[in-house]
Amino acid sequence: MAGFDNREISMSVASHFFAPTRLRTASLMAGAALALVLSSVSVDAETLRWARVGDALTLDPHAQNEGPTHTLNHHIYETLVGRAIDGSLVPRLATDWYIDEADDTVWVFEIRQGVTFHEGQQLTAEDVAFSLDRARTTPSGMAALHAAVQEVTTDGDYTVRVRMAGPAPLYVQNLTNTFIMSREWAEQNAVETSQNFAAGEENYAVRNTNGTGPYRMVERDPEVRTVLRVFEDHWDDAPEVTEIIYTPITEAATRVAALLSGEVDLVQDVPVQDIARLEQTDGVRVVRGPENRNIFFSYDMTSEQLASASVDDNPFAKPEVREAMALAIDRDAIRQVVMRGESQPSAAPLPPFVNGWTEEMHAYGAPDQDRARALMAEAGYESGFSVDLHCPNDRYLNDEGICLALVGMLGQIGMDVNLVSQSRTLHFPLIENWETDFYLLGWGVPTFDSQYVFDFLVHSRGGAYGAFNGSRYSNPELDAKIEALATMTDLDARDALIAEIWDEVMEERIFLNVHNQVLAYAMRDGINLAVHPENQPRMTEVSFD
Amino acid sequence: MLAYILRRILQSVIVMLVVALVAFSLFRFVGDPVSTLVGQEVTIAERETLRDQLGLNDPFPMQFASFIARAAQADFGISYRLQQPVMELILARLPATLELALVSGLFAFFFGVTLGVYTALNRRGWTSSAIMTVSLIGVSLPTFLIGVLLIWVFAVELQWLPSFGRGEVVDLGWWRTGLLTPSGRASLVLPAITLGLYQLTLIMRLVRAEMLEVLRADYIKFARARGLSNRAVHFSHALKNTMVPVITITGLQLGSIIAFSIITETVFQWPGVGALFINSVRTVDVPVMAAYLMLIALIFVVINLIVDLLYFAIDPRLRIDRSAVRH
Amino acid sequence: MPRPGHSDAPSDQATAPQPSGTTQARPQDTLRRAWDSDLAYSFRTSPVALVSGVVALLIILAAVLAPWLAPQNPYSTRDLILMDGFTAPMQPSLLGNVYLLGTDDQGRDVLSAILYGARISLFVGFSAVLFAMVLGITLGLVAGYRGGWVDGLLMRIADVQLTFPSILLALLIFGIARGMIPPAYRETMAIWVLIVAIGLSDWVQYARVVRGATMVEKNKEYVQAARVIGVHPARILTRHILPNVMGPVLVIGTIGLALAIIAEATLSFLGVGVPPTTPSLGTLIRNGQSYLFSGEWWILAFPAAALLALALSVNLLGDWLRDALNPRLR
Amino acid sequence: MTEPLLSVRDLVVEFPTRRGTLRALDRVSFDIEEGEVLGMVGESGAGKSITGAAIIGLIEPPGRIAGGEIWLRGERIDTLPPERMRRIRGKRIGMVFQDPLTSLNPLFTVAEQIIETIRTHLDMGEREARERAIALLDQVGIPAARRRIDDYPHHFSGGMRQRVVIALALAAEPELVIADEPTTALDVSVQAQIIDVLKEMCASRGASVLLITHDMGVIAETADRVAVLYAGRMAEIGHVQGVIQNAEHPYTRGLMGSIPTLTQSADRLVQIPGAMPRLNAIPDGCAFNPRCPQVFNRCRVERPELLDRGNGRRVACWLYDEAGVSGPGETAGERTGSQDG
Repeated sequence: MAGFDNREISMSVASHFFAPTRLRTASLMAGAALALVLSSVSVDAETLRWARVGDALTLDPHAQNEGPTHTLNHHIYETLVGRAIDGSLVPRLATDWYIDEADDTVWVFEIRQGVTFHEGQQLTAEDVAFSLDRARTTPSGMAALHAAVQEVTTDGDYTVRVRMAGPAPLYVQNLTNTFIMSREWAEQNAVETSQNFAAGEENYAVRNTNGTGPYRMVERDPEVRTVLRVFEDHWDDAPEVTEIIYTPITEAATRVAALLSGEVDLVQDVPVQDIARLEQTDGVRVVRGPENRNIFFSYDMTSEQLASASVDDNPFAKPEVREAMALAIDRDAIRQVVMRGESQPSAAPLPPFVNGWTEEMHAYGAPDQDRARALMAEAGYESGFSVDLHCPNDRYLNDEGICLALVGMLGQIGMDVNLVSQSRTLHFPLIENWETDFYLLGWGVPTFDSQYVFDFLVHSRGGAYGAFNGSRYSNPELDAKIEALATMTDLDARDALIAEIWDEVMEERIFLNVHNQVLAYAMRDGINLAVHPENQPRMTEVSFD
Repeated sequence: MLAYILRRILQSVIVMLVVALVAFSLFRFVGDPVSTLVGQEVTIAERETLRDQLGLNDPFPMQFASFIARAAQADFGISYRLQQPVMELILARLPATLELALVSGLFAFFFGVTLGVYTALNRRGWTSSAIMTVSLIGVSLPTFLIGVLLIWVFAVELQWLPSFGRGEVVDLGWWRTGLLTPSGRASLVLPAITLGLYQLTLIMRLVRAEMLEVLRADYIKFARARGLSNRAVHFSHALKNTMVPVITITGLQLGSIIAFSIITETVFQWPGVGALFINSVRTVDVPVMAAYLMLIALIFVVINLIVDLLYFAIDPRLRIDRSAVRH
Repeated sequence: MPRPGHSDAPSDQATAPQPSGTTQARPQDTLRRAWDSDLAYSFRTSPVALVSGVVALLIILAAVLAPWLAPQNPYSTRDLILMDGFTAPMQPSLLGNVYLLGTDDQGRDVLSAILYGARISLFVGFSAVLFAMVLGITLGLVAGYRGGWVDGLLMRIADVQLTFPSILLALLIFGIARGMIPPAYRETMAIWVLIVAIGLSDWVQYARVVRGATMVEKNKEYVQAARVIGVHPARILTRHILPNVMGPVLVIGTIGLALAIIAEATLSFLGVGVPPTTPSLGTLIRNGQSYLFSGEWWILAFPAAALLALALSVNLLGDWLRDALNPRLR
Repeated sequence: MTEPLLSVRDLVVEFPTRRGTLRALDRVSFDIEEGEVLGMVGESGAGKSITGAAIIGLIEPPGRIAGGEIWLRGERIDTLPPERMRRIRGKRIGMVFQDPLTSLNPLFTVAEQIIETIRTHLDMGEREARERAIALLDQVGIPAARRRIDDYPHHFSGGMRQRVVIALALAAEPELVIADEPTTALDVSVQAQIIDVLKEMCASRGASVLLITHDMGVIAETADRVAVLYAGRMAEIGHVQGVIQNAEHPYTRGLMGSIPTLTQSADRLVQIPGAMPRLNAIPDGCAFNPRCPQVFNRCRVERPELLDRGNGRRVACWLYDEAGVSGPGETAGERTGSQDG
């Protein structure tokens, strides 16, 4: 959901400092690796029929900051930098990027030469500057990611300079979903700004595209069928897949049926319960991989009272209760039964590949109901209490199932939990508006750094901080430390501080983490595609045996 | 007759207005559009201006009036979700739904009438009893389950028919049809059956009941007494009289077929207005919901009129028996 | 469905002698008379009616007695053992427990879930039918008896009503209810919303039938007479007219019950049904169908079978009733 | 004596019901001569209409002819295969039903219905049939037949419709017309006209008529002979004048109450107490005995057969059994005697 992802990223701008050199080497290495992969592709015509649960909301590259939308647009448009499977940054339209030695508030991007748009225009710094400006001006959905940008200027045909409000070493991390369009084309079709609802009319870019990406859009019937064909003049090596037929299929059963009956080649959102069966089906293979997303519960541990509780104090405020819940949850059971083994149980609310993750925080003990009941008694709830649990039923893998499971487990220790599961469109506002006592949330870390988690979930709410801190947790010292992270230059010290903060967070039990979500793609035999940590697979990376 | 039609048209307008009111009130009841429109970082002030722009701050009657005015011009604004003109979205998907509804309607009508007549004529035969009993299964299982089972058997296990979508489509002007391509026709089979089964049972029982009634009528006895052949009696006299109410009700069914396609379209990922609607319900895309309701109402009203005219056509007595509209 | 052998007895033909009601049973043995009555006779002699009657009765009994019959209370989350999830029928689970019909994804005993589910489905079904009946009959009587503009108005409303097929109406009511009911109460309200939604979309049939019959009856001498001697209309309606329309109403009701049960299932498929923590048959099926391809057939098969058995038997009963009473209605 | 056009012998019609079988007709015998009009009277449920239905072979199942024979011009017709019988219907035996409003299919024009009938039975082309149809309507007294023939039934008044029905019944020149209560559903003012039309049409074609009615008045004016049915049994049969002047069966006498003629004095307007028994509760002996003013023991035990009273009059009543109080043997004799009467 759009608004949501907005918020995920919007904070990473005013962020801490990486040495540019380190960035560059990293990117170059990854670039080399990528080149290696691509060089090994054959070039016979191949059509790939690709099905997933939903469609891109729009093809306007800047209107919506939403996963499925970006996933499709990544095939038509291109960004300055891309993110590799391992999460590292790789060159795309920018061959190189660095912070100006002279002025650490300025980012410099070297633009790739000889890149042409689908309609033939040559890519120049002008187009990049225009696109960045378009992306950062409302009503663009990407604006938040560029909030710190003050001015975008060009320096010759192939250099772009972006002036920030202050040092913003992580800014480049925000560019992995900001697409570059042709200024000329945009002006011709009066789409200098992205979609504007209030204007009450559709803009040309919603259904028409002109990118530099590896595929051209040849047919688009929203929510029905989108056909992409390979763009011959693309700057990079030609992908094996020469035609993509993208069809959203909402019903899980139908989606799986389509693959089983050979009507589609690739299903991106595989219902976990069907993975086993699909693996056994000959002609079908399933690939898995951890997603950059953790699923956890959190609760109002601060208010005097709970809106939905049967008791007139706040049980979640009591450490014993939070510990009891931690002892009651059986992560392995959830993994085994609800997730069919398709998850990485963890006590830590962040994925392993995010900076700050440690084995210790990951580890979780076996459930101990007797101890849990004892703790409930200590806290003064021998007879238990009842409370509402809010849960989305259409956002994460088996989200409702996970909640039901927890309801059962908490039931065992005397908590009578009333489950309210509803569409994400209704669920997330509850957290934003502090209207829920107890809720399920999934969190991705697009910057691959712990600070992003702290900013949104731990820092007390206010200003740019704590938008999704539904626990109402507020700890000035911790807030100070979190804010400190942004300006620290000594990485070791920074990592130490991160660890320190994590210790506190885990100690306080702000989160009742369930697991790190695992993605599975199912495809026809002979197709090779790895799971993308942000669930944004690129068909350019598909290879056929 | 003219007067009658005028009266009906007037009634239709009233019906449309009522539906319009319901559709419009959706905007008020179902969540706050603004919050679904914009992201978190949009300030209160910005939200307010957006409200004004969307006219959400005007008094209710004013909003309703402008809603009607725009609706009259088939302008329902932009879909919150797909950011396209709602009417365009609906028109683009209408052919799919209409083709589905029509085909399953014909399927239901043809088999319904045939089986109905058969079971009426030899109502003591065990085959009739079997047909009558089996037909009830069609109404004793939820549509979506029947759909999923059909997919399982014919698409997954047997791999005879496609499990989703419309197959290859051909554009005739703005009308996108799947009837002209083999794959399009193949794709139509399962959804059409799923959607038609319920109506089939309904029509069949209706025809049977009507037929039995008619066969008891004096003019049938008299026809026999005149020595007319059974064929003449059954298929000329009895059937024609049977069809009068049947056509009325079947016609009205077409309206609910279109509505029920919501389920079928969801199960078969059929790109029609039904699927569009349910997706809109899930994501609170109010403009689409409102437009859809108006559309259904319009279709129903039109069908209603046509049926009445049809009634004029077949029933020389011009006796419009509204109570024949048992639904 | 097979028609009771005698149902075409001369009673249908004006010319033929009337066999019915010929038993001059003495008042005291009303039971015997009931047994002798045409209805009871045709029931006794119609195998289909008998079988479906028994089946329906069994299911209803099982549902009512669920708390005593069910091995487990599927609503009490304390009793759920997640680790027992996806246990096949009659197979020992990971924890060694054996379930007659297996367990679902929550480790819920399918048999218990069905029993309790049928309970909810039937509750929704009956309540919805009752709601529709009361509404429909009342409006029908009023429309038919008063006539004039009242009648006109009510029948127009009925027309508008028909504009909204049940499913759509239900979705609408849900949409609106969701907007108006605070989140905390949504789950608890859901079932009532469901009942109102289904009931509202069904009242027209009753109204139409009752109205028609009322119009006929009200001109009969005895009603006129009652009027003349100043009997209160309400009394006339209930005492004199209502009994005459009970037959048709009963038939609509029976078939309406089946429809309501199916509607409930459909709505929960569309995601506007009862909450997952208190599953109805519909919710169970919706949940089960996602395991159609994953091999846990029992999660779908048994609830579906139960629903089919219930709806089918009720439908067959309705059919039989329709033929036995041979009312003029579709 | 010449062979009768129609001869019904010991006709028995039964309706099996769950409470045993009902005898709607019980050993009814009568003849209809060439060109003769036989009236048939009796209360509703006495079996008049069923007699008509039986003759034309249209008894609704599960009712069935359980015994006896029906002869049309020496051909036995009650056992004919359905298809053969169908060709006799309309062609040789025409029928006029009680209610003209419901006897005509509302969705077909009069022309369509007549022409269809004509062409079913006579080898004629469309146009020829149409001309004939117009002629028929003309004869039955439909004004401007040529114009109105293409109207739908609902365009005609009740009386006019019955005329159309008559035209239909006679469309194929049948030898026998069964008129089942042809006037009861009609407005009194037109009843006489319809009867006249029926009479003329049949007379002019020499067709015989079985006129079924409960209205003795109509019988008196129309019929040559009259048969009185009671509870599915023949009570009395004879020439109309005879029967009216001096009815012999007590039930017939009672019936006479329904003909208003000057010759009668008040005391003859007998009212019969009680009602005809239900068919499943017919008393032993004479079906009429519970209501009979002159009942005596024998009536309660023995069923009276038709006794020949001379000049075509036959009565089923023990009052006229010369043997008086007789034993079973004699009655058996009576029975056999009475049959070949």
